[in-house]
Amino acid sequence: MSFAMQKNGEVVVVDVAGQLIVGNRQELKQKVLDELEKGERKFLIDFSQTGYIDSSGLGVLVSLSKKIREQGGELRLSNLNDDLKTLFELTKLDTLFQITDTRERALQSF
Amino acid sequence: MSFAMQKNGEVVVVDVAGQLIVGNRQELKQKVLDELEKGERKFLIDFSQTGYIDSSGLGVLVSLSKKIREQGGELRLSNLNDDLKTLFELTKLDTLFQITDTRERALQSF
Amino acid sequence: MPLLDSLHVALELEIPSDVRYIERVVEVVTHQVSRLAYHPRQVTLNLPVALTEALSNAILRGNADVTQRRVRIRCDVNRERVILEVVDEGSGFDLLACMQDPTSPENLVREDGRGLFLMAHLMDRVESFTNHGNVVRMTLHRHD
Amino acid sequence: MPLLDSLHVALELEIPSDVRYIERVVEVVTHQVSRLAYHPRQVTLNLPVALTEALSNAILRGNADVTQRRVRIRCDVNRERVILEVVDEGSGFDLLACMQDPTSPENLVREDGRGLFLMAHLMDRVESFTNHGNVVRMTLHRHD
Ligand SMILES: Nc1ncnc2c1ncn2[C@@H]1O[C@H](COP(=O)(O)OP(=O)(O)O)[C@@H](O)[C@H]1O
Ligand SMILES: Nc1ncnc2c1ncn2[C@@H]1O[C@H](COP(=O)(O)OP(=O)(O)O)[C@@H](O)[C@H]1O
Repeated sequence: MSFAMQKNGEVVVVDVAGQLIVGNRQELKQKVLDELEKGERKFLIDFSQTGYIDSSGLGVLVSLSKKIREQGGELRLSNLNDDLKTLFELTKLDTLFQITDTRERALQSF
Repeated sequence: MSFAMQKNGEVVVVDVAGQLIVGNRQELKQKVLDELEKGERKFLIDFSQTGYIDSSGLGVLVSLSKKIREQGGELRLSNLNDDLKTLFELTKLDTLFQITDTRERALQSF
Repeated sequence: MPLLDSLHVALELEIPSDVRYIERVVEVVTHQVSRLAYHPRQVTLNLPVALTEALSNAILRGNADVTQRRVRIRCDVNRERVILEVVDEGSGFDLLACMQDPTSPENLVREDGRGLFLMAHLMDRVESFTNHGNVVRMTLHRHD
Repeated sequence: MPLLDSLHVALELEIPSDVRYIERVVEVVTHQVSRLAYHPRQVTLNLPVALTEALSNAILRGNADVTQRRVRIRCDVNRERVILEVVDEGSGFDLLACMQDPTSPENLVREDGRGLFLMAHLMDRVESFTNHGNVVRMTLHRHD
């Protein structure tokens, strides 16, 4: 698992490769918070390379979205596969996040 | 598993792909005996694509070698991997068969 | 396929209380289940997520994140169903009392409290009892 | 690797007396063993050949090739050793009395009689006894 970050225009794009679970969620949280601290405000987390996400992975996304919003920023998610969509629907988190099918569309939507 | 046959000069070459075991040894036996019946006398069985061989597979080789010799013919074996070599050594069948490392050398040796 | 229909695999393993083991345990278990031709989604969603939840609760709650305490995992699988058991050294807990509804408006924005809910929704059955430790048992029926 | 060191897998399956099942049973069993990092040669030579012998004897000798009679297979494997049991519906046989030396000059050219010999040489231990059927039990210790 790894969290690769890159800047696309004004948007910080994070690729979650592998699982996002209790063992590594803290790493994702810290990386994003560091960018927020540096002044970044637009974030896209892309799940095209993601395996499964557990409740603490979901929890980190909730917490990040709150913190980013508190700083006047925005968090969007893209490329959820069917398994991940099910997970967001089960937990109703699909109502909390701005979820976009493709990365391109997400980038344009900011 | 399959037994592909082809003619190389005067030699009938049989490729044993997969396992040579109780469930399919009869097929190999019949194919070779059919060729012997038709007048073929030089046979090379090549094991480069073979997995494992059980005692009844070994038994078929012994039986074929006897039948071919009775007709004044010759049977050679080639391309035994380390596992198969061990099997022939354990059973001392390496002393009964003419075993050659490569197919080319086996073909030249007839 | 009569051969797979008769197949029964029971697996046991044990890890220290360290969340970094979770992924490998999940891989070992889901691999077994996938060999019995369960639905791909059961192998990539239901089982890994539910098992991850049970393992992280066992490690962080039951064993209070004390590395030396062990977590035992049992998986019993045939073509009908898979039964997973996760055993920690804690004194147990009341599953129903601890389960919350993370989809209620007040809980939706909380960071925690979704573990038991996901286990209950992704598996056909979840039980908790004590038997030489605190056992969480989850059952999932195979579909193609 | 502590995770694999604690892993214990027990597998059971059952087939009709038909030699065409042998290869698939061997695949199911050796796959399990290979996941526990046994030596490649144990996975590609010792186990498949010994198991094939035990299965074909169970089918052809013990069950006299009567399809309806069942052969049960048990595999119990951890990082130390694998124990294979093949159970047929026959009345059993005397392993030592039936074992011949196929390497003797008079036996070398025989077509049969190498099965038990191979089992004995490829496994660390072979036993035969009756317990709800005729059981052949073979043990192999892991090496890297
Ligand atoms: N194995 C366990 N041992 C003790 N308590 C547990 C265990 N699993 C769950 N619990 C209790 O159930 C509560 C709810 O668990 P869960 O739904 O996974 O949410 P979270 O772990 O995020 O709080 C936990 O906070 C804990 O009090
Ligand atoms: N499962 C079994 N049930 C009854 N008899 C058996 C069984 N396995 C082996 N035997 C006896 O042992 C003998 C020797 O077996 P083996 O060494 O495999 O050679 P082969 O099967 O080629 O004769 C068999 O011929 C049979 O009489």
